[in-house]
Amino acid sequence: MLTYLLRRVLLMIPTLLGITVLVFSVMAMSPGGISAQTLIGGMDMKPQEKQALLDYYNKRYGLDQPAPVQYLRWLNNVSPIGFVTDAQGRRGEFSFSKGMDLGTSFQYGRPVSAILAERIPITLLLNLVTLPFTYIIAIMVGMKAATQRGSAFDVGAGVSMLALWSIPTMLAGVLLLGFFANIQYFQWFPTAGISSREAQDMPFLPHWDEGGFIRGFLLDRIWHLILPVICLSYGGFAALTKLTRTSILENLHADYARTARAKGLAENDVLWKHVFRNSLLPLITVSAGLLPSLLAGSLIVENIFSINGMGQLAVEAVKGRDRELVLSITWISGFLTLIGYLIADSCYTLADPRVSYD
Amino acid sequence: DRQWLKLSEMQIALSEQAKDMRELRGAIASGAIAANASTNSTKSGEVAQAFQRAYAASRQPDYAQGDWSVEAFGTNLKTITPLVSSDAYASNVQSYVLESLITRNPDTLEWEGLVAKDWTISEDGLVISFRMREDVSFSDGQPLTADDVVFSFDFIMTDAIQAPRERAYLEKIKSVKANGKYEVVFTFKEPYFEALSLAGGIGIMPKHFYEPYLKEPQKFNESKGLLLGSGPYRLADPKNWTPDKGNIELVRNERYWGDVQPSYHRILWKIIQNDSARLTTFRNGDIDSYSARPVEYQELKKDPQIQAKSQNFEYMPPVVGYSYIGWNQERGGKPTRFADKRVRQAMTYLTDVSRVIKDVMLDYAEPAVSPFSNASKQHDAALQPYQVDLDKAKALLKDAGYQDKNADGVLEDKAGQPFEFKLTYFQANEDTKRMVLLLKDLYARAGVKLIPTPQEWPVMLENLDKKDFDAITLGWTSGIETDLYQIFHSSQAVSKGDNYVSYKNPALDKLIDDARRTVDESKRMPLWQQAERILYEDQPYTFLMRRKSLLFVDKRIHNLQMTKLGLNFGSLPLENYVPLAQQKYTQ
Amino acid sequence: MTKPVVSRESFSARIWRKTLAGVGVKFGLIWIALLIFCAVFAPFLANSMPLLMSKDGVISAPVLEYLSVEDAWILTSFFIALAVYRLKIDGGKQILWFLLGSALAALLVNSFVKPPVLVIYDDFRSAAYTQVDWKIMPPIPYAPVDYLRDLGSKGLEAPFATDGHTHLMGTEENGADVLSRMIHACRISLSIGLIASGIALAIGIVVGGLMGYFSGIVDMLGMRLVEIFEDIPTLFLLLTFVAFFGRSLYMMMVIIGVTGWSGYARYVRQEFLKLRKQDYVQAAVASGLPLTSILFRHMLPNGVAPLLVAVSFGVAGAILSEATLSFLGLGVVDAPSWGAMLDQAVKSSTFNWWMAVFPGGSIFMTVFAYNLIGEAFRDAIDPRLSDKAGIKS
Amino acid sequence: MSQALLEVRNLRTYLRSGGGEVRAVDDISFSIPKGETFCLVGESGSGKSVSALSVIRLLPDGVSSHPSGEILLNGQDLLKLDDQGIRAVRGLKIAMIFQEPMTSLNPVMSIGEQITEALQLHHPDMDDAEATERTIKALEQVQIPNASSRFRDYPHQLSGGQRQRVMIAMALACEPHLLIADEPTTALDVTVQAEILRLMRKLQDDTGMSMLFITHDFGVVAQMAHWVGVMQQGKLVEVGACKAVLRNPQHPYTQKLLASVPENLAKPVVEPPHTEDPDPADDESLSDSDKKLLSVLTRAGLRGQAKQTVSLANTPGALPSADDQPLLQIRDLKVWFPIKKGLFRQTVDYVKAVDEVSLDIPQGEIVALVGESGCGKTTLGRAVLQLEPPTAGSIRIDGQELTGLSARELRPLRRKMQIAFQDPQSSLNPRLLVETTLTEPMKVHGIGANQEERIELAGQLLEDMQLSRESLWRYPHEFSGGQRQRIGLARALALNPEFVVCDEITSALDVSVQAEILQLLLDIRRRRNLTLLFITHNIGVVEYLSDRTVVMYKGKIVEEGLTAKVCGAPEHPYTQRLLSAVPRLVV
Ligand SMILES: Nc1ncnc2c1ncn2[C@@H]1O[C@H](COP(=O)(O)OP(=O)(O)OP(=O)(O)O)[C@@H](O)[C@H]1O
Ligand SMILES: Nc1ncnc2c1ncn2[C@@H]1O[C@H](COP(=O)(O)OP(=O)(O)OP(=O)(O)O)[C@@H](O)[C@H]1O
Ligand SMILES: [Mg+2]
Ligand SMILES: [Mg+2]
Ligand code: NI
Repeated sequence: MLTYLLRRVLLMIPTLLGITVLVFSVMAMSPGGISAQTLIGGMDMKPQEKQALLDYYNKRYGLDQPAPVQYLRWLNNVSPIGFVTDAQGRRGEFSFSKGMDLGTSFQYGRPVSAILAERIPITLLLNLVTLPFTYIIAIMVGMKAATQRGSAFDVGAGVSMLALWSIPTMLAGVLLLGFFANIQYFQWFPTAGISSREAQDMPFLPHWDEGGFIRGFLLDRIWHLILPVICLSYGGFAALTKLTRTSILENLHADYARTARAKGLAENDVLWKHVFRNSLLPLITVSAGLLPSLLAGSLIVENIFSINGMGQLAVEAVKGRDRELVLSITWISGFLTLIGYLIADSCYTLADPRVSYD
Repeated sequence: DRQWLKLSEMQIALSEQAKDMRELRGAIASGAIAANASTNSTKSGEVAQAFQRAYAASRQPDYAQGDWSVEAFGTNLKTITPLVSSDAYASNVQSYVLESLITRNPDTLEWEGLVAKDWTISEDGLVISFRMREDVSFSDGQPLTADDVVFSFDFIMTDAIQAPRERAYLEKIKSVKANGKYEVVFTFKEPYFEALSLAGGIGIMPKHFYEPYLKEPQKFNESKGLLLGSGPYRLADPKNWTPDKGNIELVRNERYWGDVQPSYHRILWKIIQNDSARLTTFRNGDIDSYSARPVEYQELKKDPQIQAKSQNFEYMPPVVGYSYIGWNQERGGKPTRFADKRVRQAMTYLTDVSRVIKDVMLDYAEPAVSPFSNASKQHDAALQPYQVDLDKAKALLKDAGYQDKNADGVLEDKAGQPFEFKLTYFQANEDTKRMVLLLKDLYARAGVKLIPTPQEWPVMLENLDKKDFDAITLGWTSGIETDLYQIFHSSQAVSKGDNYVSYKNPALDKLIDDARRTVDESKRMPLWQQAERILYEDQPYTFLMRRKSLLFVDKRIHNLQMTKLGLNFGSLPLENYVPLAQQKYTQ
Repeated sequence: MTKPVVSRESFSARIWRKTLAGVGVKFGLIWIALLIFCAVFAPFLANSMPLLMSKDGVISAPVLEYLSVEDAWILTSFFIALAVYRLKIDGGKQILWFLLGSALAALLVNSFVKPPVLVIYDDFRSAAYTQVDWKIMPPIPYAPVDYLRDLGSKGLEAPFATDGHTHLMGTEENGADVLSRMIHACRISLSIGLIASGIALAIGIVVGGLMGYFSGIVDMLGMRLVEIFEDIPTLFLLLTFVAFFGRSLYMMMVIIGVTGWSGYARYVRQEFLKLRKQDYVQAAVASGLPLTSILFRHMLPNGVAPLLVAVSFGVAGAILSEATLSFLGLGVVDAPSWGAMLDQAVKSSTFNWWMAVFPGGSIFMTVFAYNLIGEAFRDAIDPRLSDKAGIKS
Repeated sequence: MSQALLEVRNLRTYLRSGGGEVRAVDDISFSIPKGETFCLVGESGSGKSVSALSVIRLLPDGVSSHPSGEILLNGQDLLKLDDQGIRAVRGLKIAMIFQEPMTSLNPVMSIGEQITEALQLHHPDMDDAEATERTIKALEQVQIPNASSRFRDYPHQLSGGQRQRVMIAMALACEPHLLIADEPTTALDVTVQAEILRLMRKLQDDTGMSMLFITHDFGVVAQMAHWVGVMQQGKLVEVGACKAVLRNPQHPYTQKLLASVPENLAKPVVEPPHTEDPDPADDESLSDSDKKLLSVLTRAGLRGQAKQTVSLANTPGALPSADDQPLLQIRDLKVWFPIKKGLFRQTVDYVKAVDEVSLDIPQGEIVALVGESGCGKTTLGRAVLQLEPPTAGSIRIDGQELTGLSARELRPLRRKMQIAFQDPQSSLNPRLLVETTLTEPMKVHGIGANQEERIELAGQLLEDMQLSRESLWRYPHEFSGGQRQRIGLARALALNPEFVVCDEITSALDVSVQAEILQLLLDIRRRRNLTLLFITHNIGVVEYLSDRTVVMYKGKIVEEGLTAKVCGAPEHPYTQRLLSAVPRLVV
């Protein structure tokens, strides 16, 4: 198992490298590309000032050098092994433990790592809430549909899940916001953000106080997350429900289920004790594949619900041609996805005794 | 100086109008050098001139302290540390915390002392010395002295500090010296007509708080929320605000030195990126104001729910910018078709500004004649906007050698090249997009083909710097008095200069130079007017319009008044308040 | 003893029959057919100029005069497609003929159709076109980019709420007729899905096929490539590409295609890995058949069914991508597109229901239609039902 | 039979499938006395499984119906029980074992759990410790070595035979009165099968239970049954005591079935195959001999001893002389599959699927390759055809070395050798017409001048295979398994090869179909002088068909010689064991 994990991690390296090469070349080839010029966003400088700033950026990020050289420099800074560089960008000796430096965001003027440290947890929170939510709903519906195959529920669930898939996210988001967070209709949920400002001072759990009911940080967070999570998850129901349904159907008629029935087990026990666990296996494998699409989906959802996650950051970074940020975001989200796959595969090993990796 | 902040850049960043005031406070200059203005007689003896309006408000019968001001920002702030921050949102926040020596009176537009008691200007206009109030202290209780002013200047001028913009702006100041504890002397390198606002407008940063960062400039440059000042509000924790909080909250500065204490307990800004989410939030009563686009404004004005809860304002602040189409005259070292004055004039004749205002802006704008606003003293009232005239335009174009030779509906020049050009505009603005589409149809009538080219901000900036575009529509903000140098002086037609249309007119250059050197307003104004006439004739830009601010404000906010600077909503010292009965937030 | 049930139906015919058996899929196909009809005949369905008119005894067809190169090409291609379909040529050749024909049409059309460069739509409502003996107008007498300047349209008028001129679906922000734009936008929505998926499919099949057949090192490298494109969120790649390379429609199709192939490649690879072990492929190898025949004749057709399912969902996804790009401010400029219209609706802070319902509804319907087709298809090729056809899963 | 434990009377089971209704079981009656075994035999699809499932009521609810009949277990009609009631019968009174040991156990539950589950279900008061103990005892009873340590193993950690034992243990755990075994050994190797059958008999003796045993192998019937029922198309055509039925079948169908058993097949008397090319006159003799063959067959069915005499005709003299160069020459062939492990997937070991095999096959000979599952038979066959690259060794056909040739160099040689596969499902491309399947290789190898000619050839080939010419224009799924197998054979013969590998081509087929194919093969061999490498594990087939037999064990050839000799007097202990395990129809 350990060698397997190690091997998987090693295999990530070419992928991550590939991601950065791809993104870097896209940026380098784009109009304007990665040049210091785009960094000098301010219009309020004299030509000499701009030139000075340009020189400063060029020197700092080496933006006047040919693209491959720039890339290698960046790579050297990011990789934990490589040449130690000093503040002037001169190359020092080779080291195996120099630490990773994600660079400084052009737009923010702050270290990329610091920015990401703020944003990643938010997006992860969103996705990690969404994923189980999607799964629970999909499994429940899929299971009911499978056991009542051919019934009105089965057909209806199939069609409506598919219909949900077909609704553009932004339309759903705006409508949800417009109807469920609007005083004109139902003001059930907040319009923006992932927590109220008061929530920071609240105790974690909800409780009754002399002042009345105190929502508590947890409930407040949940309250804020409901609409975004619905928005992120409804698209995923279709595929998962379908998968659950087929998987359960397949297993309901599997030989071992028949064996279980022959033992005299009741149908319910067959379903829960035998079929269910086996049916979950294919669901585990696809879970990791959902992650990239969730990340992409959060781009829109974060915009609509004003959540400061990676999605927003990504849009900003791309629009602002913030090279360091774009590169880091892409490889880190790639990395997260790969890790997601790895975790999914490991879970699979745990769930299915037949699979063992060595 | 934010005078030359592009209008559309603000449009990305700004959508509520309170910023006008912030902008103004931070920046604008007028020629009116109110020499030896002093703490002149006040209605109630001890209240300084700058606090008069606020004082009057506090005398209102229903005046009450308390409640919060809750606003929304359209993008997440990257940092609110002064100097490091570059967007208008941050400067809005800072205006509640940092104060400067002088401020402009909204009624008279004259400068009056805030931290400064009074000031004197030397004969040659090169030396300005301010006498400061002695009772001013920062929100942490430390007194504010001349040293802090000197420090603020020195801090900005330190190379390691990331403040290139401010440094460029203060470049004309030779030195700032403290003369005793409560007097500070600014010396300029050359006479400059905006010297007073330059010197008096610096936000005063507490030395004891910011000085340590001179040793670790990087830490300052990368900071997110280092903000401490003497203003009426303060950050609860002046060092540790971070963007991931999702909102910005200022609390009342209990030690505030001013003659009138501010009304709100807290000032809160929420971050709401999505437009419709912002409107919904306003509807729900969770934010206090909403600034609308013309189309929206018209709709919302009829909306009973909105009407019931809010008051609406449409007004034209004097500093509102103008939008224009810039005709690029030189590209790749060669003159373009727009280098011909007749062509530019023809384009202006074709550009039916009044129609744009009517159709796109729904009449919430007025036509611009020149960079100078109609109300400004710089403006020559005799100049009227070009009236749309298709025949005249056609004649001018014919004169310039354009004819439809192959009968495909498009004019060709002498070389047979069709008259088509790309109009570059910033993609995120819906009104601009609508206008461009309208212009496209208008120009088509003269056989001119316009190709709409929306661009992203960085790409556009790059094209501007390289002067790589046919025509571009953007906006500039104006000041109470507007300097033409940056935009129209031929010396600025270099790479990365702001005269990116490469407009060169020696006569205009001379007028600009003269005007800038002339400290005396009565002599300076005729020079500006003369320059304006040249611009009017040459049409380096087709000047389009100035847009009105369209604002909805929650009804519980009281004492909203129109001043010469626009609406006093959120202006400082704070004049708005919420009567006790209507207060919503109790904390 | 065994009585063979002779159903003289090929595998693909059977799949088609089973696919078409559902109710949903019929709805889907009808909707798509409607879209195709609108896309092809858009200039005749919604336009500002008369289809036919007689002025002073001279009969003219302004629509034809103003027919753009694109319009003309789409029309001719459509009829070529019809003809080829009718001629009953054998499967593969049909496509070839069609491609040849439409390429030829493109050439001809480009050299012969010369519509006026500038169209002033207001003119069609001026005397030259109104004071005529008789005229036949298209059912919707507004062109998609006719912003009704002369009618003083300020945009955002609700359906039927207008004075004098009727707009069945109201007008959009700039004043153009929504229905007209909806009709013309069918083209974008259809083509973006098909072309983008086509590109993605082509890349996916080649990469996945090579990986699956050769496995080993090719597979290993290929999988890394697939992972790269898979791990970067597609929308993010899209955003980057569009932001950097501009936002023409064609660019968008190419980009959605270039970024969307990884899933197909995985499918094809998986299928090929499975098929490689099938006895009939082994038999083909043993018969000494050339590699191309093995890959494309023996393996691909058997592995393509699950791929087609993926494609139908991919087409739907591409349409949503376009809408999303519009939402992020990277859509097309003037050309009518549902995504851009929906974007107008969701961006505007007042809820103009007709701007959300019609384009949003069409996107929904189209995506739903493709999904229904895909779903029906998936059920039709369900391995449990088709075990007898030789592919065991 | 008043002692009857189970009595089935006039049972009908109809199944709905598609639109119609299948009369899967059509009015059958039989009874099983206590402690005895009733065997159901019959061809695939005759309704054996459905009968069994009807007894334990495991047919899917919505699909099945019982228009008539009763199933009496100890006098209680199972068909009248409600769900609750039948569940109490299942497992406790009637237990069932299924054909597929691989899939009949839940893969994610340990075997111990699965058995205890059954125990505790029917003995709710049994605690875990006792259940575990009983389970281990049950496992020991079925001779699972180290039962207590394997308790926690998962099904995949057991071999096929062990899994089937676990199934038996599970079925017997609650000591049922009736055990239904639905082809429990079909998926197993002969040697394993023999052990399982022995075990079952022993358990029956120990516990005194009754058995309903389903099989299609008369050999197994002979070993197991006290009573036999023969099913055909849902009807029991013959029921009786085992010996009586096997020795003296009454119903024609039973007779035909018995005659099709390879042991009972009459080998056609053939002249030495290598002498002359078949001349046209042969065609007539063929149809003649065919008729003869059929009549012999029917008669042989009754006698069953013909085989002995026929195989005597297979004297070595009829074979080509040994000094001729053999058609196929294999020397020291190794096919090793690397086992890759560790970080870099380095090869740590090999599966030696074929290990130093040397073999000569002269022209015109039929060589049978036998051995247990996984011993490397298929791999050897595939390696000969270069479908699997050999690790070492040499393969010559007609003296031409095959190893090391590139795909292109190999292509012309492929004509000489072909392969036919076991699985009739997957051996034909479902998307291609039979015509394409047959003519495409011809085209590649330049057989036939044009397509018409090739189609003509293909048609002839099909007729040779006793298929109609029209079959050319059909798709594979329109044929039955036996027909498909013949098409597969036709494809192999289409290139007119000299050498064909037949990889278990009959093991997926019913006995009667198998008999047809075998006779066909002999016939073709006679006419085309074909050389065959016939891979099988069915000794009966070997004896019937082959000239020479090669026995493989763990990748090596352990014994080789004339079939009569190898089968009659095996030398190697493995061969002896293999042969003794084959259930024979000795009556
Ligand atoms: N679930 C079902 N639905 C419809 N028809 C079925 C079903 N199961 C079996 N049949 C049909 O019932 C008939 C009898 O099938 P059964 O499985 O009993 O045959 P069998 O004798 O056991 O054959 P084999 O030796 O292949 O197992 C067949 O014609 C089969 O097609
Ligand atoms: N591609 C492969 N990679 C690794 N091992 C293989 C491969 N193919 C076969 N083997 C192994 O080689 C051994 C011989 O397999 P082979 O298929 O030749 O057996 P067989 O005698 O034909 O068995 P059966 O009677 O079940 O068909 C088996 O242990 C099998 O697991
Ligand atoms: Mg059966
Ligand atoms: Mg085998
Ligand atoms: Ni299957």
